[in-house]
Amino acid sequence: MNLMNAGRKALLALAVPVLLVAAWWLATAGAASFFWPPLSEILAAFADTWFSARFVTDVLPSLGRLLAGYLGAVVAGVALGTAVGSSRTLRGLLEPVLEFFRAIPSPVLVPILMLFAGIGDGMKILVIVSGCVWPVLLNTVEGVRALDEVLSDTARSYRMRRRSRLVHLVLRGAGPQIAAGARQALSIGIILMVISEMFAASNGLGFTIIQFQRSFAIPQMWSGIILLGLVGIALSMAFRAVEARLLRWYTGLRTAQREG
Amino acid sequence: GGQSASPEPGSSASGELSPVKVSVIPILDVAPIYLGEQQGFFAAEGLKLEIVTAQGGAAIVPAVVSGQVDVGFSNFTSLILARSKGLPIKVITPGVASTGVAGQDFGGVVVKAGSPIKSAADLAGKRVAVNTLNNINDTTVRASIRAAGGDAKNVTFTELAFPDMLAALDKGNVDAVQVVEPFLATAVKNGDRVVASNYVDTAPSLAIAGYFTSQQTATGKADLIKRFTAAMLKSLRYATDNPDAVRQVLLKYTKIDAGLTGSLTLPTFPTKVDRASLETLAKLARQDGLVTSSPDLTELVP
Amino acid sequence: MTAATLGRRSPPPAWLLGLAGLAGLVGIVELAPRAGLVDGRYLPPFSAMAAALAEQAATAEFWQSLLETLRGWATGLAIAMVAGVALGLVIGGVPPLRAALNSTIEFLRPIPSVALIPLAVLLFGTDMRSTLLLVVYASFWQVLLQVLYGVRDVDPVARETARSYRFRPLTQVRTVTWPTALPYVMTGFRLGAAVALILEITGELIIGSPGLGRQIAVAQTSGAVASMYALVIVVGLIGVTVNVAARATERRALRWHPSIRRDLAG
Amino acid sequence: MTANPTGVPARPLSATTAMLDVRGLKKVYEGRGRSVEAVRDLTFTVAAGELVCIVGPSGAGKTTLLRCIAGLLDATAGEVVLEGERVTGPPPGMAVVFQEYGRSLFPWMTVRQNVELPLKEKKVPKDRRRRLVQDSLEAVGLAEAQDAHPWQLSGGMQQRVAIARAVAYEPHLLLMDEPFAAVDAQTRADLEDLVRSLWQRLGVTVLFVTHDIDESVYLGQRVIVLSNSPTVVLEDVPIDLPAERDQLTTRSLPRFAELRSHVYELIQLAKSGHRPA
Amino acid sequence: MTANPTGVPARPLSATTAMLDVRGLKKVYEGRGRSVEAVRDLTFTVAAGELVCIVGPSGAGKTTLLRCIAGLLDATAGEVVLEGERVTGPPPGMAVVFQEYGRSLFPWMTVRQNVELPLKEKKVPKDRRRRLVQDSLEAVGLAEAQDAHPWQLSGGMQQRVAIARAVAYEPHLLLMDEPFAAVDAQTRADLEDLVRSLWQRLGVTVLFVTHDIDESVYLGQRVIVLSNSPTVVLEDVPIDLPAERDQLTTRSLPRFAELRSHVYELIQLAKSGHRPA
Ligand SMILES: Nc1ncnc2c1ncn2[C@@H]1O[C@H](COP(=O)(O)OP(=O)(O)OP(=O)(O)O)[C@@H](O)[C@H]1O
Ligand SMILES: Nc1ncnc2c1ncn2[C@@H]1O[C@H](COP(=O)(O)OP(=O)(O)OP(=O)(O)O)[C@@H](O)[C@H]1O
Ligand SMILES: [Mg+2]
Ligand SMILES: [Mg+2]
Repeated sequence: MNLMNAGRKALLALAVPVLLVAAWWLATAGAASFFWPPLSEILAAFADTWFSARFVTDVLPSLGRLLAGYLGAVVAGVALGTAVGSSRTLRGLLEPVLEFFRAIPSPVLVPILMLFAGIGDGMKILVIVSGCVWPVLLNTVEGVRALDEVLSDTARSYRMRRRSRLVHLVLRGAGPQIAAGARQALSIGIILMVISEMFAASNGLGFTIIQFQRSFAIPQMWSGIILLGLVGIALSMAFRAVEARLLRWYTGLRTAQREG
Repeated sequence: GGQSASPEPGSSASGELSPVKVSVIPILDVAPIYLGEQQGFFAAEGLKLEIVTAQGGAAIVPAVVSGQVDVGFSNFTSLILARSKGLPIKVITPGVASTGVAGQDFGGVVVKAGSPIKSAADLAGKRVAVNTLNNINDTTVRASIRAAGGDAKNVTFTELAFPDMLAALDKGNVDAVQVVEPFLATAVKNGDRVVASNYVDTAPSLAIAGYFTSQQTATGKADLIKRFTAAMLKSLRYATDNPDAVRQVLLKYTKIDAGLTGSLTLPTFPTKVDRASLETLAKLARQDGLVTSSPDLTELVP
Repeated sequence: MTAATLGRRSPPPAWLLGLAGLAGLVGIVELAPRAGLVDGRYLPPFSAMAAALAEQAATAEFWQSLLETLRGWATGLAIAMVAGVALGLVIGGVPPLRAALNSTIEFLRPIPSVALIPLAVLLFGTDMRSTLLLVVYASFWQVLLQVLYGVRDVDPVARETARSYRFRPLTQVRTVTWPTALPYVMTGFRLGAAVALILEITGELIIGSPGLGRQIAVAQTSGAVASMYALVIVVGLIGVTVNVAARATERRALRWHPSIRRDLAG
Repeated sequence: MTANPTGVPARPLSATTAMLDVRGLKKVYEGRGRSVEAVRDLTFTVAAGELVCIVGPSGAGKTTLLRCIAGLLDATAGEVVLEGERVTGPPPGMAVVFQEYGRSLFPWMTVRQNVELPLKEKKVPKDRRRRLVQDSLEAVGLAEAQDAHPWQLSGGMQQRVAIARAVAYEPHLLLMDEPFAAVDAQTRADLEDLVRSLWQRLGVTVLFVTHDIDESVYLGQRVIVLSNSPTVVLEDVPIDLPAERDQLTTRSLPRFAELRSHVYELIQLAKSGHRPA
Repeated sequence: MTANPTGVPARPLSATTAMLDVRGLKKVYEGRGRSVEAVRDLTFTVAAGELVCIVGPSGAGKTTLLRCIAGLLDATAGEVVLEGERVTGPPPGMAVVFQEYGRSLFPWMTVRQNVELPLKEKKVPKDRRRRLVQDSLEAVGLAEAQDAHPWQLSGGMQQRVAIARAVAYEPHLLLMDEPFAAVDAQTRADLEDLVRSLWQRLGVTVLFVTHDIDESVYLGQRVIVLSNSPTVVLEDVPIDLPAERDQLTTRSLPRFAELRSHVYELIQLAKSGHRPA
């Protein structure tokens, strides 16, 4: 029964990807287009390209920076978001400034960051933070603002201190929406990992992909894109495992009456 | 290239100009095409020039290959790379070349005034910024080091956009930067020191970039390309003859400070693709591992 | 008898605070280079940027570019919003569909638009459609994900109420799912709007389709630092304006929502 | 619906007229680690047009039972048969007043919109809809609050909106889960009479969960008393009071007092864990 | 706190011992277009250690009043003075049981954590905390549900968790807003006795909002009857029943019946719109 369920779930999860890959395979099989090489060629390139020393010299450093940047962004976004979400004055004061920075594209922002952070790993992590922080920040602000009034009144009436109100009420209550932001930030982080390596880089996954693109190694470039997608899937699976643990109450609450 | 006389502007005698779409990078190098347009060389060939700008090969090469634009502008190393991967492209006219005068070229390697680096040979073991890795600038800097007797193997190249280089140099993030105009003039104005002219060190008057089209366009629109070539050559010649006009036209399509244009070192605008330069670049590309085998240059430059 | 609320000073209005915040930013940008905290050659003081901006604003080219950018941005964002919301409601409302598409979505989301540039150019050349493709691709995911999370937030009692009165599926979506997801959608709009703007500018910058981004590219390659920042300021101000509009919409559309209720109650 | 010219529904005569048939209903809530057998075995029948009250200790599973009948929750075992058909989803013509009245109102709509929406879904013509909404809101004393949003109302007012919504819907099966818990004594009496008159006028079948024993006796034709969880039926008490009831006279009948103390004793038994043999 | 060896708090002797002083309280809810004068003018005093019940029609402003006293809501005019100090925010040592009991529990915590959290905040030592939590959950009959989350409980159980939380807190001011609305009759009686014993044991001052008139008379030393909205005090009814009360004997006293019908009449008056001259 349980096994069958798991089997069905796996089938459901795999059906679409399998179909899409098949479609891709067929569509490109005989194609002569230089920029759309056959999938078979891409997969061959994938093995050659990534199952090699490159994994250690390019992929791992990138993932390290990604993780550092992502975690930094989540912490910063939640911290700032809670502050901004809880205080109307602070929100009024900061929102336009934040919105201003939010609209600035990385190709313009990065040079400014380089002025302060140099061109090393720190700068790249900062670039990742500068992009990932927004979904977390915005969602945290909105989540904090949307807290149930009765719940915050309860906390006030029992005179919960600021710290425990933050821990036990604000962060947990805004949790579901923070999770939405953190989930958004995950794939943005991967994108910015690539972008950060377009500036002042000499190694990295993104750097390699851009190099392939510039040197017209198109199958290799595609294999890099596929790798990015796979990284995305892996990270989101890890994310969902964490989310499922932290938000178990929420899932229960939201499905309490639905399931049998 | 003989004078392709053009009294009758091709097929469009009615004044109806045939459009030709050209994708360029909005930098000093492409001043002749703007000049030529200004001077009416293209209209005289019955062409209505449509210039679109892009930031680099990532956008220009696919646009040319797919026929979305007719002609593109690119450096020769990129084109050698593309050709070696089998992209069907052809160079049709030259674009820019180095002046061939050491210390007075339009690009060079710059260090801070107080830097211990005195010559290209001293760059060994140092961090050098170039605008794109594994391309014309790092291969020529390596060539420059080798020419000066240094060890080109252990230079650490870092990729930085030209506009960001001087700041990085100032902050000490890198030891040297390879810049072109207008950043070279700015650097000199800042008191930085030119330690090598990498293009000059590579070959006497290194051809650097040119205009290219795709095989398909070259055969399918042979007449159009012929007329473009003619007008372009005229433009290059005009640019060579009128350096002041070049400085003037810069103000039109770039945002270079008007006070700076006078002090820019202009490149030369040759009218013949220098086969020897291309061979040199191809050799460097192979030597530095950009390509595994030299492409057939006769296919690239017929 | 004195009012019990006497002790509370009402805070200054939001727009005033916002202006103060921006003024603070202007102050920092003006003073930092002057005080030598950063090199004025690379980050010029605000006054220099403002002067460059005034100069730009006098040219027709600037306004033309601004218009092109706004047009591309608005078109892309509109497409992304409609597609994101529609697909989000469908996928979020049908759990098996969600399970089936999850991995595909997660695969596609992290593909950076920059990697897609050659393909976009291949398809559409260097005109605005290439940029549009990038804009839509990037902002679509932001909207979609927000909607998916929003749909998850429906109160089970509200849903059961709708079911027990046998609301048709479309009515359920319209009267229960949509209002619940709306706050998330608004956030999705704000996120998507900025991403769309960023991609519009980046696309123009790299591909060279017409717009402010191309102007920025020209300024960058020309070493015209003040002009470049002047243009960046314009981009940032577009972002600020969009947010003001989004907030205004929110105050109307979400009047019932605790976040707005609290604000209005004071 | 039983058309009944006298306005007084007859007691059910045989099982063949059964509107609702609950057979061996069992519900176990499965959770991580915590699995609760809320309802063990419930079997009873409700005839068409009957008004049945359900009482039982807090946590006995009354809400669970109602949700199963409404087709909102799948039973673990047993079945619910409504008008001859097994319930798998919410049946047509049913209205439910949820115990969580506050959460069952849509905060983004005004009071009027909340009441009107199900009628729109039912495709009631516009002017009739208007009248139904107006009448039902007046009946619960909320004619003035029509344009307010639910969160601008007091608890009791919210509850009355939920009642008005169900009343305006003119269901033929009405499930009410402690619908008067949040209103004052006088309003409660008025609403009780509203439910009875509605029931008599429309012949609707009513299942009414309440904690107020007087109320259950006053309202119902039968009172089903549930045991402690895991729940079974403790006793099905027929209420043999005259069909014509009113707050003053009915409540002062000696038989009323007898019945109410009988039910009260049953509740006490139930709470103390007593179960039928 | 009034230490009282007999366990029976004395009636207040003079205004100087006033614990709570509500003076000319007025609350107008301002909304877009809709401005509601919920409370017009409320003035009354509650002595330390007194147990006062508040009744009034649905929507009269009882919840509003309680929120003002709790310092959760700013009054439009007038003031609330607690132990000589004007209330501007929630005072220490106060516990509130909200009418929206369901929303006042933290859904991410278990029942035990919900009850324990305020004690942690109050820095009650660990073992004493354990005992208080255990005792209070047992007192409300939820010892078994400690590890469940609130959304896994029935309505009445949720309400009892909220009560347990307030009881475990050992407040000296206890505000309860229809705290027994969702529980069955027997549990209600038990909880009433729980509140009375707590009050007698700790000398806590209790304000108790209820719709159940019997309950208000049974529990309170005074019953304050509120008018219809915009609200004023209709009558402050002293309950001169013996201090020692129990469910059977007290409720069968003739004086009890008198008082309850008096309060009931007042409620009817209030509902019909009557206001004091
Ligand atoms: N979603 C759920 N998950 C787990 N257990 C649940 C859930 N809902 C209800 N229960 C359990 O089922 C039992 C019966 O709950 P139900 O809500 O049906 O009681 P009730 O009779 O309506 O009580 P009340 O009179 O207090 O409303 C309780 O023990 C409760 O803890
Ligand atoms: N947030 C609010 N905005 C606007 N009006 C409100 C708000 N809260 C309450 N009111 C209004 O104030 C009046 C009193 O409400 P309150 O909740 O205090 O009544 P109550 O006496 O507690 O009623 P009940 O017994 O039904 O709970 C009502 O008319 C209600 O509509
Ligand atoms: Mg219940
Ligand atoms: Mg109330």
